[in-house]
Amino acid sequence: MRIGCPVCGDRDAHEFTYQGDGSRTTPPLDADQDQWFAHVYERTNPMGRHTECWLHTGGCRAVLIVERDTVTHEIFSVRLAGAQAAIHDEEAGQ
Amino acid sequence: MALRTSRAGAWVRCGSVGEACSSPDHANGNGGVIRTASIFLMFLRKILYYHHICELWIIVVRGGDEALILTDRYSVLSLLGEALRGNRGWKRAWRAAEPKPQYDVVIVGGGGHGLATAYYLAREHGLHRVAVVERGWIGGGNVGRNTTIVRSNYLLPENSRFYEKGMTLWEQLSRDLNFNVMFSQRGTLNLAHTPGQMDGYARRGNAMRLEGIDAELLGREEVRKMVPDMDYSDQARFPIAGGLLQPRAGTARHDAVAWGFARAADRLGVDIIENCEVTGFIRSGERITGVETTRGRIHAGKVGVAVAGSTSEVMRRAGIERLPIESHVLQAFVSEPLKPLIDTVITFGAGHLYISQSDKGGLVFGGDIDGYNSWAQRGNMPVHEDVISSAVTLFPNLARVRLLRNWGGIMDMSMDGSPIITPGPLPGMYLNSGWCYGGFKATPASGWCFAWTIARDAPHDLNAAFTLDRFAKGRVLDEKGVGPAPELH
Amino acid sequence: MADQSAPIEDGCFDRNNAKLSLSVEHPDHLVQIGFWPQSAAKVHKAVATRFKSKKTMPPGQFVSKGEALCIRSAFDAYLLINVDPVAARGDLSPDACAVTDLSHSRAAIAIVGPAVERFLNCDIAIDFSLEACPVGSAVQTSMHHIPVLLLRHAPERFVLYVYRSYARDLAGWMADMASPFQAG
Amino acid sequence: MSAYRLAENGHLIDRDKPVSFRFNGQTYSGFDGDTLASALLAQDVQHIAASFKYHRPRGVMTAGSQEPSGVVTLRSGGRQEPNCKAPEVEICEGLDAHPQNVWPSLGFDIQAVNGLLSPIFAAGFYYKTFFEAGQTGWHFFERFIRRAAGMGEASRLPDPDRYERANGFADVLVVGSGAAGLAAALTAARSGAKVLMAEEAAHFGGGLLASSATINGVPARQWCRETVLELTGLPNVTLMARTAIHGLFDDNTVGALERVADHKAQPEPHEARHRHWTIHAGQIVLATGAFERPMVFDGNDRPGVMLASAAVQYAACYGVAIGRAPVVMTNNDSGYQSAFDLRALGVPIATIVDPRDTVDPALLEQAASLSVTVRTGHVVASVSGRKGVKGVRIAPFDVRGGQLTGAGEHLEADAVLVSGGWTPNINLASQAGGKPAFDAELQAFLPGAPRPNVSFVSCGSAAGVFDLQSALASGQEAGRSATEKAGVKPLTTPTPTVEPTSPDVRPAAVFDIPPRRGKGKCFVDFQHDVTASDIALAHREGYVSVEHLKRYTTLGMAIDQGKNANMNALTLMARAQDRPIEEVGTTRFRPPYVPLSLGAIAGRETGRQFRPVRRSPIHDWHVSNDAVMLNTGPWERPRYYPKSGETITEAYIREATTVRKGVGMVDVSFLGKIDVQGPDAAEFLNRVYSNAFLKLPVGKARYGLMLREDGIVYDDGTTWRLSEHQYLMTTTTANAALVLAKMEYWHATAWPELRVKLTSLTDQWAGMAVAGPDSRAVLQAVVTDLALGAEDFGFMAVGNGRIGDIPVTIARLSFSGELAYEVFTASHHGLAVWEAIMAAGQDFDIIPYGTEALGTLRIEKGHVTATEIDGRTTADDLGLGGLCSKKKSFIGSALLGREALLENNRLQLVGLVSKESRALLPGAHLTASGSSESAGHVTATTYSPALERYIALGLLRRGRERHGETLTARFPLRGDTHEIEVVNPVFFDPDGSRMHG
Repeated sequence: MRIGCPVCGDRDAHEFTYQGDGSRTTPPLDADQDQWFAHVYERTNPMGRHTECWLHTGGCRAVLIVERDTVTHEIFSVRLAGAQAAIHDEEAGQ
Repeated sequence: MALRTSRAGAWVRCGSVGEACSSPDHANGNGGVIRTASIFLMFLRKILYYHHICELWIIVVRGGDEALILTDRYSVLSLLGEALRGNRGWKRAWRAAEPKPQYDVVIVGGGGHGLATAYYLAREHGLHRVAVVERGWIGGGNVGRNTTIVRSNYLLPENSRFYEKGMTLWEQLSRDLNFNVMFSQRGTLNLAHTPGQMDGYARRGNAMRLEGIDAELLGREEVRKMVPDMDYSDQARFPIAGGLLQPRAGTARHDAVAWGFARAADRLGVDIIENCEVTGFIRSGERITGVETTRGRIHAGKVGVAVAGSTSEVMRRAGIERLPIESHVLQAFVSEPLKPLIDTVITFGAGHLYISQSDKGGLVFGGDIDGYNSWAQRGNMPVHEDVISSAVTLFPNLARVRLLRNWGGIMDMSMDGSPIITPGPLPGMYLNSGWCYGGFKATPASGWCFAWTIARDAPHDLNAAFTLDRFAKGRVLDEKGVGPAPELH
Repeated sequence: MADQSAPIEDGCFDRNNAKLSLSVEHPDHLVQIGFWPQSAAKVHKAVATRFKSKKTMPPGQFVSKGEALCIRSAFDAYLLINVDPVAARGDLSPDACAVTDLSHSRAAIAIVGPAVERFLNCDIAIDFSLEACPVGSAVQTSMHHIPVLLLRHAPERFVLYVYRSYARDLAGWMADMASPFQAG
Repeated sequence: MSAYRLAENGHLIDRDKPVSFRFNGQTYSGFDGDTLASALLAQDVQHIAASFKYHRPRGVMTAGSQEPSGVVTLRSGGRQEPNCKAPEVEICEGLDAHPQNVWPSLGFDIQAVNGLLSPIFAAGFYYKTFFEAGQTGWHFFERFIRRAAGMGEASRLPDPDRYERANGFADVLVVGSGAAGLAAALTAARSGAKVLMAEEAAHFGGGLLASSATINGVPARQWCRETVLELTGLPNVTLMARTAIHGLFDDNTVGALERVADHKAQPEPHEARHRHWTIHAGQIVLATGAFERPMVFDGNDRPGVMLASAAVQYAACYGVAIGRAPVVMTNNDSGYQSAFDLRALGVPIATIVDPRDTVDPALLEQAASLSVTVRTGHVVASVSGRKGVKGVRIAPFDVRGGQLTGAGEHLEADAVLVSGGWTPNINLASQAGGKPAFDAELQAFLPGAPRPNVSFVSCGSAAGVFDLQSALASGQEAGRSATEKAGVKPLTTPTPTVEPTSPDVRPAAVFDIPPRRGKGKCFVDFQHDVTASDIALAHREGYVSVEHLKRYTTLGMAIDQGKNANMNALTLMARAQDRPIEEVGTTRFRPPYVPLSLGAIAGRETGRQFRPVRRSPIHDWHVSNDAVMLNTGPWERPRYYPKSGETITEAYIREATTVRKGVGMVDVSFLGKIDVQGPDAAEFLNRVYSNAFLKLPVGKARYGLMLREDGIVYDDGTTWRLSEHQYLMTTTTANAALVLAKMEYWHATAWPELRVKLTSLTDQWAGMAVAGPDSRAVLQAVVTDLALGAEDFGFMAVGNGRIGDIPVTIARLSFSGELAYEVFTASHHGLAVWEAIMAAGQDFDIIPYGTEALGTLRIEKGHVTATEIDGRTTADDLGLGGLCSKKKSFIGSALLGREALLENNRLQLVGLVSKESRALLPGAHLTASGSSESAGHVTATTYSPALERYIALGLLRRGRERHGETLTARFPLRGDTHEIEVVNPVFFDPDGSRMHG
């Protein structure tokens, strides 16, 4: 399986580490117990298109948000998360 | 002792002996004479069997080459008898049942756990109006895809007590089911490579012994005597320091477990319905009262869901969108068939690898899940490299042995690595899931406990801790201590 | 005070030949400049002026000026080689960027020869042909479970940077991996 | 009177280079280029193996990796290799091959008695018995079953050969080098695409090598040689023989096994025996050819029964005639072509038997011209002879009814050459594609469409295109479309002309001949001895689905992986179910396409090189000072420094005592170290740590506790504020990578607005802890530019100084509970600083100490490590509840308050003291006296020189309330019970006066 890292280019998936369900947004630290329980413990776990978080541990260490099909393993999109995303978009805009 | 006739033949439920003796339909199912004769002979046989006089089977030769075997029990005698007649008398292992409109209990999922549940519902709780509906063919899911290891060497008492119940069931399963599941108690040896790991195994082994489970802590030389072909040279990157052995653990033939439970359940009246996918649930108010399937509506007083890796999708059809479960692919490998080479089950402590040799001679092994969600029942090559480099590092003589086949199963990884066997989450529904790597070894215990939970509408002590709401309460059962990360269990 | 800059045993690369040769390098400094969206423009300009490059270079490349090299290691970081930390910061304030001295964290190994691409491909699943990986490429990847940075200085010359604690082991691994190319 | 070497022909062998080898204890000689199969056949050695279950005599049936029966074991010792297919083994001088799974010998095999008892040993017999006497009974029988099962015997000695991995890249990967493969490769190569062509066999050409057709007027073989020559000359082409593509994975990632040196007695020095390739292909052309299909009839497994095309290959490529009077049985026209080719090559074909009533007149005419009798409407009903073919019974056959219609007659014959049609090789396409489609004309399955993230095109016979001219055209088109999809402008060349047109391979639907009166052994899976009656039995017992059939009969699970059995099994099953084959369907093909050595996949990551080793900058000093090293994950750490024969206990007691009384130094370079730098660094730390970090002043360090999101303790360490915006965080060695990854995840996904940069510094800094009452004096003797006096440099102070001209950063921290300092310096100077401090410490009798003594010191102070932070304990459990700030939210704070985490019967950290003055055992369980119910366990133990007692830390339910209680520590694994007393876990200097002094 190959993931197209926006920093390094196309790489074999063994360079990346799966960081879990990427469709969740981390609640604010002072959110209540129910919100954090849902974030930490509950998953939709779809059979099909799934948003995931990966870390390019064997490369540039970027945190990536990947859309992938959990049946065919087809990867639809890969984008950076966090501050790198803003800088990347700004430069892509030029 | 209930006498119940169905279209094709006489069923006789045989009391407490709990073994199935009945003669379901035979090929052309005609004639009253056959039926009365078979009931009389059944009584005769029952009496003889009850006094444990050797197995008696009677051949009634009725004209032409059609013959009727009155007993359908597997045994060396029935094997010899059939051999003389060109093996034409064997019955279907389980009937190709047509779905009836109403059952007391419908089990969704024809894997090991679903079939075992149906069997124990009938045998332990006298519930015969039970159906198992399977989307494809029984035994096609994880029960047919695992590395066949059976053990109860767990740390936490909630887990070790449950899996030890499984061990006691395993030890008489072939006779219970009248089907050789080939449970080979050749021992499971977890290798340690550092003092710290030895201490960890000491804690686990002592916990097992306190729960009355067999466990031995072996030093390096004892391990070497038991498994001489591993690498004890100074070239070993992580020298073997010792290991934790559970002598009663071992392996079993996975397909035989599915077919054995199916046949035994069928003999107790359970309908096994293949190619029958559940597309939705019938509800009255909040209560689940049946299932919509590709072969019509089936009403049921109670619905048990035991679909392992497919849990999230099936429960989504009951309106449950989110569960503490992720489906991950776990790959397994088998080598070409070889003369006896590895005589026990071994797990490598410095990488994720478990390996044993099937009775047919193939080395059966596996290691980590691929690490990303997957419903594909296949994985990718990095796991091959990790698992096989561990195998060849542990057994340097395996470099020349060849890999013959590689496949994958869908693991229902729970948030703490322990299973869920519980009433709910909706009224009339019962959930059995969260098996991670441990589903196969749990098959009998899971079936037994899930049957109890369904029949009594309340968990047995053994699965009382395996609730769905334990996570919200913080009462997690985290064997490996890696927290709410399904891909790490 | 013995200089311990190269933790690789001497004689480790003793079978070099014309097809493939490995040797230890001694970079002076290795400094990372990390920044955030608010200060990106300022840092790009500072780096561009030091290295006389017109526009901001994309990640996965490096430019050099004299002995100094500048690698765009991420969208929010540069890696400067042979530039000391104080010079690297220049007049950029601590609010604008995080300057991290990594000079002692890596060892460097030069890999030279016509067999360099096949050699790297023994472990690394990246196309090192010149079209896919031109001179001036900076490849962040991993080899034998060890993160490495590869800079292509010439068609047949790469310099590999590896974390110091792995250096001796990786050097042994690479020497063994090179033996078929260097035999006979 | 059977197989022999022809006077001429055999273009793959060199008759001037004899090669001598041994088989079954005898010496034989073949020629260079011979396979073990061709060399043995050349000397009429047909019976070379015994079948798996019935031990029936078996010989070679095919000419390649499809071989199910002719299987032997090669060599002995470390290089012994079981289950080798004779047609794949290229002979070399001195090769030693022997039969397998026979006892006492190939000629006289006792286990052949199984054949007589075969009705008992029908499919699945072992499910029906062996359990009557319970587990003991089963274990008794199992021993014999395991010894009887299994084919060859693997070596028990380490394999001496070298194995490698490699990665390959191509715009177009062509799998297979037959007509279609060569045409595809040529089209793509001439267009300038980067082409890689892989061929499983030793020579390129596939079916062309034995074809009697001409291409562009020259013999097919010559066209093939010229094409390979042209491809070899093009720089953008890589040709790989002896390389089997075994797996097609996501995103066109392909697995391949290159058998680099199997054809040599042993590999050259430094040469790998096998190399496992991971190929990343833009586009893939599957030109994998097709398998000729065996037929199912009584005795179809006897040595001498062979696929017709294989016999042609043996004659054309190796100059070997399979028999002096072979009979050909074919249900399609290609069998005729094979017969005519054999006659042209000098093999005396006498009779062709064809179940079809009407046959193409041209074929009959050609047969007549070669005086070959053709018996239409007939089949070979059975074969007589045990260790070879003695004769055959030809009988009339009704195609529609599928039954013999007469007794037929006996015919002299010494070989039976069978063509049951052709099955496209769709293994790779099926691994990576959709459901295959059944072609009624070919009576075989064609490849399904590829999955979305895989791109391949099938061509030639693999796509059901069998005519040679059309196959070449189909290869060219596949090459063209693959080149185009790879983004290269394709050049098209005219399709080569072929003479004569290829025979029509479409078969009559006759694949099995039920024996008269049900007697007879008709094999479907030759190696696993699965017969037609086994399939009927499986059906009768309800194992109806194709997957049930395969698992119940073990069909298709042998080393030919169903290549010969699958289609015939499906045909028999469809008839038993009375349904068309399309509905019965086929199973999914699983990798690998051919069995591949585990060594190749492991590559060089075995033995010492299994995983990398990480070493501290001060490593060499430890080793040269007799440190005993310990594996801690990838790191090698000094455990203790034994003096003159000290035991580990004596060593750690001495080391720990010296630290308490004088001064010692321990290497802490292994700690995880992370640079947390930027204007929002303080805010970031305040969110990830449970205790407050906003107000940590510059020049101060603080112990930080990090929780997981579920509120359980994750890791701990000290964090030093070096400047206003720069912090140095230390983590435990084991969790260093995990903590960094987790922080990068939180920063990117939850708090992107924070201006902070996280960078690993683990290898940038060497670190050493100087601990003990004399530590201050030692450092003051060697450190300049930094006042270390008690008032100048208080507890948790951080400052910069110099040792010689080397800058050092010093923090006054203590894990040992003594007055202690951690001295950090840039790694290159680590050894120099260590040696300088050691030198300065000589006057104070400074000693190095390792992890064992460090363990003693931290246990005496009740400091927790991974044995207590076991992923299940909360801060409060460990007595660190106070570090969970009430005034801020942090990672884990929301879920910290869940019901079960606040119960009072949780496992809590306690101190334990032996009441029998002997060593406590880690992993013992704590039980109230008189009970065997575990109420906790011992986590870490030591002899405490400071207290002169055996002490330990443990986790005990309601531990904090039970100080003073006497418990029994049970260690049933050793049958040991030990009376212990529960005490406060901080055994030594509870108020920390020594540390703060």
